[in-house]
Amino acid sequence: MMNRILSGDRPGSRVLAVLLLAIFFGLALAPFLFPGIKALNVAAKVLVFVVLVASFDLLLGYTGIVSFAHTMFFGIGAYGIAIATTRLGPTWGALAVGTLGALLLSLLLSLAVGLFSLRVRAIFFAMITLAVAAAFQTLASQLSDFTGGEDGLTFRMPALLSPSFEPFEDDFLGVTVDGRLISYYLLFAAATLLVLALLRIVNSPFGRVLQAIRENEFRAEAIGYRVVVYRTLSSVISALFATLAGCMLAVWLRYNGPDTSLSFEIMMDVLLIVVIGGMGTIYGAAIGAVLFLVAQSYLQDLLRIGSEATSGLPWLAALLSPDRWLLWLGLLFVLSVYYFPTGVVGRLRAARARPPA
Amino acid sequence: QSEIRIAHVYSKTGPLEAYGKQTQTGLMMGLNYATGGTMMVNGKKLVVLEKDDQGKPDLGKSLLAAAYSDDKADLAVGPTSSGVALAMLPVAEEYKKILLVEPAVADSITGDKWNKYIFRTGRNSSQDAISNAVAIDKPGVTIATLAQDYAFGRDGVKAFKDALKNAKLVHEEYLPTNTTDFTAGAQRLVDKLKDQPGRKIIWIVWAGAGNPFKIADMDLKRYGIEIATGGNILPAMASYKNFPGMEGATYYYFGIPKNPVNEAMVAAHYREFKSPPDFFTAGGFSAAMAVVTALKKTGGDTKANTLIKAMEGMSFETPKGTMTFRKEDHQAMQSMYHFKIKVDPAFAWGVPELVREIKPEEMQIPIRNQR
Amino acid sequence: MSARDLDWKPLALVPLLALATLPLVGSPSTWLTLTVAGLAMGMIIFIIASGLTLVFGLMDVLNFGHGVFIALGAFVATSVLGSMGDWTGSSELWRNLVAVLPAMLVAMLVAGAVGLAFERFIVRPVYGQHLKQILITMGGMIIGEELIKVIWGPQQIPLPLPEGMKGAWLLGDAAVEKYRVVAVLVGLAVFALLAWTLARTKVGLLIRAGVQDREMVESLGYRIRRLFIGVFVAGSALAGLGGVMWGLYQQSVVPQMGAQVNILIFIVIIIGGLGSTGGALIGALLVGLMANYTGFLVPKAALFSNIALMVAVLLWRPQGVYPVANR
Amino acid sequence: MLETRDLSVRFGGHVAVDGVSCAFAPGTLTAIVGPNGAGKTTYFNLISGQLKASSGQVLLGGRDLSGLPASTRTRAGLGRAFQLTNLFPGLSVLENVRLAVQATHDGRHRRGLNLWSVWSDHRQLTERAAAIVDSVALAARRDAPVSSLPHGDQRKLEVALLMALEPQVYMFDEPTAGMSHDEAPVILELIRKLKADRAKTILLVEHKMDVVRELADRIIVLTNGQLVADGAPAEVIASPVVQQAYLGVRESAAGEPA
Amino acid sequence: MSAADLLLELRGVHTHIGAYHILHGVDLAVPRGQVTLLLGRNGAGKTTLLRTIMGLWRASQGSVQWQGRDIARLATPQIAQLGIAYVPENMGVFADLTVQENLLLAARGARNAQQIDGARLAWIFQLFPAVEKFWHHPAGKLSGGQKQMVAVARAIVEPRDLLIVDEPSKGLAPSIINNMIDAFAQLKAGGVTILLVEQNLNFAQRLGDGVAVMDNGRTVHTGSMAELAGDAALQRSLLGLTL
Ligand SMILES: Nc1ncnc2c1ncn2[C@@H]1O[C@H](COP(=O)(O)OP(=O)(O)OP(=O)(O)O)[C@@H](O)[C@H]1O
Ligand SMILES: Nc1ncnc2c1ncn2[C@@H]1O[C@H](COP(=O)(O)OP(=O)(O)OP(=O)(O)O)[C@@H](O)[C@H]1O
Ligand SMILES: [Mg+2]
Ligand SMILES: [Mg+2]
Repeated sequence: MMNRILSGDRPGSRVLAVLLLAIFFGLALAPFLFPGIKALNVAAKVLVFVVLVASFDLLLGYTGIVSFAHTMFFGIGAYGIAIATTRLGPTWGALAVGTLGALLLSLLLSLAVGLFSLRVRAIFFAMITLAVAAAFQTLASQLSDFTGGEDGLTFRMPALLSPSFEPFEDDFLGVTVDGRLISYYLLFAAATLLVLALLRIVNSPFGRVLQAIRENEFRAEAIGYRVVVYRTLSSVISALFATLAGCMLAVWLRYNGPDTSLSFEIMMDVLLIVVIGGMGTIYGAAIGAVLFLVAQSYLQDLLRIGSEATSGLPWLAALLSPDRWLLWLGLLFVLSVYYFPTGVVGRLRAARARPPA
Repeated sequence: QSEIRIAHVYSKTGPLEAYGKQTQTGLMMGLNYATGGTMMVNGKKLVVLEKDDQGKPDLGKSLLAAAYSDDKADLAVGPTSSGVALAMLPVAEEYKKILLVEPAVADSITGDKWNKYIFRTGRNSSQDAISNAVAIDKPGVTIATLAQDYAFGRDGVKAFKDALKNAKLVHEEYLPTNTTDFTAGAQRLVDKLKDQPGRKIIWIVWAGAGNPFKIADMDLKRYGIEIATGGNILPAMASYKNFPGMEGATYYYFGIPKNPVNEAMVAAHYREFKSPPDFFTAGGFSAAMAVVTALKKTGGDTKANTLIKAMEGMSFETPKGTMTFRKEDHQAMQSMYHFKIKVDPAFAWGVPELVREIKPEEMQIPIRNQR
Repeated sequence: MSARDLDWKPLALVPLLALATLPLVGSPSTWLTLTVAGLAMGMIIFIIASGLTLVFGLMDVLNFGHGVFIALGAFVATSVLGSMGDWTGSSELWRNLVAVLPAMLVAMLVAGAVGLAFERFIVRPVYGQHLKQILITMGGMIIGEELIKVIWGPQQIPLPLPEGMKGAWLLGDAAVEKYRVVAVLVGLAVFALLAWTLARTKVGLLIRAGVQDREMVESLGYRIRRLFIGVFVAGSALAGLGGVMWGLYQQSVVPQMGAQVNILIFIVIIIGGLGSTGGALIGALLVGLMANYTGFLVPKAALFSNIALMVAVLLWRPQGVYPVANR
Repeated sequence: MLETRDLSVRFGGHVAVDGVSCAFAPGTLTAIVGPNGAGKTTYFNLISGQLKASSGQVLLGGRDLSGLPASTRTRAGLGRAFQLTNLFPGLSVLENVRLAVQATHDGRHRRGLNLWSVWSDHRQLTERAAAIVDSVALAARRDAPVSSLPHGDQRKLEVALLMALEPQVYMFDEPTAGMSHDEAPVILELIRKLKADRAKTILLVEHKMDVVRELADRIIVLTNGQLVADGAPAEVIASPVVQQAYLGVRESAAGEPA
Repeated sequence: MSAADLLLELRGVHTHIGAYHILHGVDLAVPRGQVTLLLGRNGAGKTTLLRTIMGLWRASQGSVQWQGRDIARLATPQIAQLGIAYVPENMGVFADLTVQENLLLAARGARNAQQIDGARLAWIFQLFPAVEKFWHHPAGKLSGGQKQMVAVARAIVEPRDLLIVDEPSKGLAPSIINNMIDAFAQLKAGGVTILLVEQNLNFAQRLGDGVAVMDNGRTVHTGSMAELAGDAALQRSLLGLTL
């Protein structure tokens, strides 16, 4: 049964299985385990990023396409919801229109990008997507009548999902049941389903062909797989999942702007999460997202403690200042490449697979 | 409850780090000054919680929510960027707590995105633009504008244009925000201006990367074209040294306002940092003055409705003289300063000398919110 | 590529673009101003991109941290020039040069030295692995930027142009900024030096071979590691020089300035073709011209002119105009 | 029946395959020989679609395959192994073969376009792949990643992939190069078995004349891209073109450097 | 044979690749001025051994002696500079570079193509006509056999003391194999020592002086070529065939 849900892709390491279970239940019970708005926001962001990163993993880890335009689709999803609810009001219909419209746009764009990827070599493609993503971000801030420009859009959700909706008088297990909680569980359900779907896709015959293409595109073509078709399909699917992640983000934040969903910074975060978690594993997305987002969200708090503790040493204190949190994030980038070349998942699986010396 | 908790959400890091830090400095100095060094109002201690929005709207939004809810902040001050501010406005409404906006400038904060929990001590774009218009608006003057091609630039130019009464505006040039080479834009401006009679001015409103003042290197003088612009932080005014005599209107320069509050702030700042306070320091200071004045008025009561009642129409002293929260949209009405640049080797920047204080009454700042 | 079979088509691109826009612009003096400014801008872009032709084009290191050396060079220049107020304040050009030359040298030295450490700790573990290069050099970039903030502070620092380089010379009705002329001279010097070194020595060949099969180059008896370090350091030093030029052009520096030019210089290298100094020069000139022409004719489109240019060139030559390295 | 009509390709000024017309009947093994650089591999590339022909046609069973991409030609029944090993280095031996098996069978997995079923459910694919791995004597290495295989084993896997495709036309490009003397016979035995199946067309590029002599039903000779001889093995080997240009029956040896 | 006559000597060499133990104590002696053949079935460890000599894998135990000096810890470039030329199994041809540039890199003394020893080049052109024919072409475009010729040409473009070649004959037409045998014979006559891995026993037999047979990461037999060639039983037991 479990095996079927996971599409036969077992974690392949006991530690990993325990970790995944902990993450799953931690997220499922987050509102009860970790009280407070901040914690809930972090948990929700993890849910969104798990989907986003897993969708990117399909592209990068399984198909071997390096694209910097992934946040473009994420942004399209978020803008889809944002624009639709701004224009049509906070209704379920608007959510549906926004999601479908965004999916359609992503489909077309990813088709174009995917086809282009075959025309130029890999690094060039990566650099082109980088430029395209930057241009798209600028475009989004230029079309301010539509997108709210640099300032972005703030919008409302249908009553059921807005924070002011409180159906019950009493708290449930010490937590107020309100629209925010309902939104959280909507996100949770969506994330679970989407990740399982991705897991299924990468473990299908299709997924195996993608891996073959990653390994040796030329030979994949020679044994009868039309590489164009597979690559394009993979681009499209991953773009669609990213779009859905964008929709999730918008539902949760009730705000969207170019920096929120389109920035290069998010792209780098996604890349880093894939690598920390372990490329080509899907599970890595979950592990990486939790590790990274928790670190990112609480790094400044941690540094504050550190810099207070070292206030006697001005130089160290300056480096540990919470204002310099990015320095430590940068270090995280470097160290993760050093120490997790195959990601957490790869590490754990290798530990398991290594023959006793 | 013996504490009053004030959350200051600002860009402690990120592209606006330098600005945000000035605000924080000003805010703390202001609170100190307003409470006579006690940090107490009506027996309650003022506690400032710093929150770093990193210039990201989504982050600012969740930080504000966390501040109001997890940290039980009574009111909030900030943020640095307009985008963050706009994302934060609904949070104040949701939690029914005051958000005192400083220094984000977008008109829509006190315009169509406004709600009754929003106050602003910072100047808005219209105030900036209109004061500049008032400063250079003379009969016989021909003006062309140079602005960034996005909402901020276009709004600024529009407000500026609407405020012009006498001068003739012949061209609006908008360039991409990331422009580095201004030759093409300058050439277009020159083509439009050079054959005009009388005084010719290019009015620049620009924020961020790129240095539009480079257009002066194309030897605009030979066509008799001048450059005008508003004030800025001190490092940015270094390039003003190239434009002795340049006119414009600014929000604040430490040498301009003559009042006890400003003198106290400048003195305190020199004492602490060996340097004069800057643009945003004054803003933070003003915000602190507004907060303390309001709290004193309510006797330390932090209930939002009480505070709103106290603050609407409230006047308070700031380094820029007296400000008044306009009842309609809670925007602080304040003086602006018409300046002329003088080059003084003692300063690393072009020194703006006061030509004239533009009083709030002289500027018709439109009310843009629907109440 | 030897003189024997010099491929002239890309060379013709620059004058062609210039001539094609003449009727569109209309006024010859305006056109001249735009063209000269564009070419000079191209030269500045070439200088900041020149280091990347070595690091990315030849060594195949996708160095997203390249920009940090640009910023570093510029910040070092603020410190050096800041302490030489007398020389920069003078309106005699030679006195200005006496100030600017050491600033350039120190900037190159510092950037080169930091490049040495960067190679050792950031790049060395990831030769040949693009994805990891992207990540780790991004990390390096962030760290570098933050360290710049720790040392110089987060705020913008003015870097005023020396007096003698301010203003413009007039060519009829057209104005040519003096600084841009200086930039052209520096750019030509950098170009000549790079082109000569790569053409006259085995360095370029060895690097290209080393990228393809490092073990084989070592088996032939070359210490490829040292060579890679040397070239990386040279690339970083050139970036430092580029930073000085860019900072002086902008007349102010911010810690983010490196990140701001990152995409631009990658575009230049791609247009030029990997590993080609001449290609990078052509790419940079095209970018500079294109920005000015579109900026004048259709300012809205100026934003996308670089990308359009890159896509157009790649459709014509999918490897860039003068690919040397075949990757 | 595989046929090429006037097949040519030029690279710049160099004509690598020059108007080769030739038909290959099922049930025969044709050896293609010729000096290095004669155009043998290029000829294969043109037939299997790795290269686009400058002119000429490739027909399989009367169907014109010219201009179709390699994958389509493979699905139409053209299979080939590569001279320079060309595998999926990060995947295991079994997975390599399975991918090839999957590429041919229609069944439930629809040649990899099935996004929703679970790969490991297609048991018969695995079984078939395992059998092929066994047949090239790689069973012991089944789960090893290909990148860790010694060169000779990679050559065997190269052949295994071709076997897995079960095409109508088998093209072997020096299948035993780099294989040791107790391993090569395994591969040659496989080829011999294929020959017994009268429906298959087999093309073999090989420099080892003993192998050619033993296996071939027919030899064609390419030099400088042109078909210069075609006929029964004994006859062709004895011909002066082959003796001189190819086998290098020489007058004098090259001199030593100063 | 006295130690002084040995150019290269390996004693008890163990090599690990990652977690795998590949060589289990190999002994090998390469006498000066002779052709030593390394035989063995696929996966025996021949390539691993050559790479260990070149320092491309590190011996975890044992010694590699070059004229009595231990070189097991030297870096690859230093080992090469002792006077060793290496032709790897995958040929190691730089696909992007022209044939000329490939050879130029091997000519350590030359800064440009004109400075490569002309007479030697003429000799190479005669042995391997394709090298001359495709002099200005990217080596990656060559046919399999032509690449093999470039790889060997590169190893002999300048004189070296020791030539290590991993399966040079694979993919070569018989006439070129003859040329290569001639070339090696001439080099040997000129005093060059050669260590050769070869599957083509015809080739091996015509060149070899000494023979070492490997299996499972060990040397299982050493002796002279003549001895092996004359003993069919030994051949069968070691190599699974008769010559
Ligand atoms: N893509 C290409 N571009 C330019 N020339 C090529 C290309 N491919 C092959 N050639 C040339 O075509 C000729 C034929 O090469 P091919 O690989 O077909 O030879 P071959 O007969 O298989 O030789 P070998 O026995 O050495 O494998 C060679 O001279 C080669 O240099
Ligand atoms: N990179 C590697 N990782 C793991 N194992 C390896 C690696 N390279 C080689 N091996 C193993 O080392 C053993 C010896 O390989 P080697 O390549 O030395 O054999 P060989 O004698 O040269 O064979 P061949 O004649 O096929 O070239 C083999 O079992 C092989 O699987
Ligand atoms: Mg061939
Ligand atoms: Mg081997």
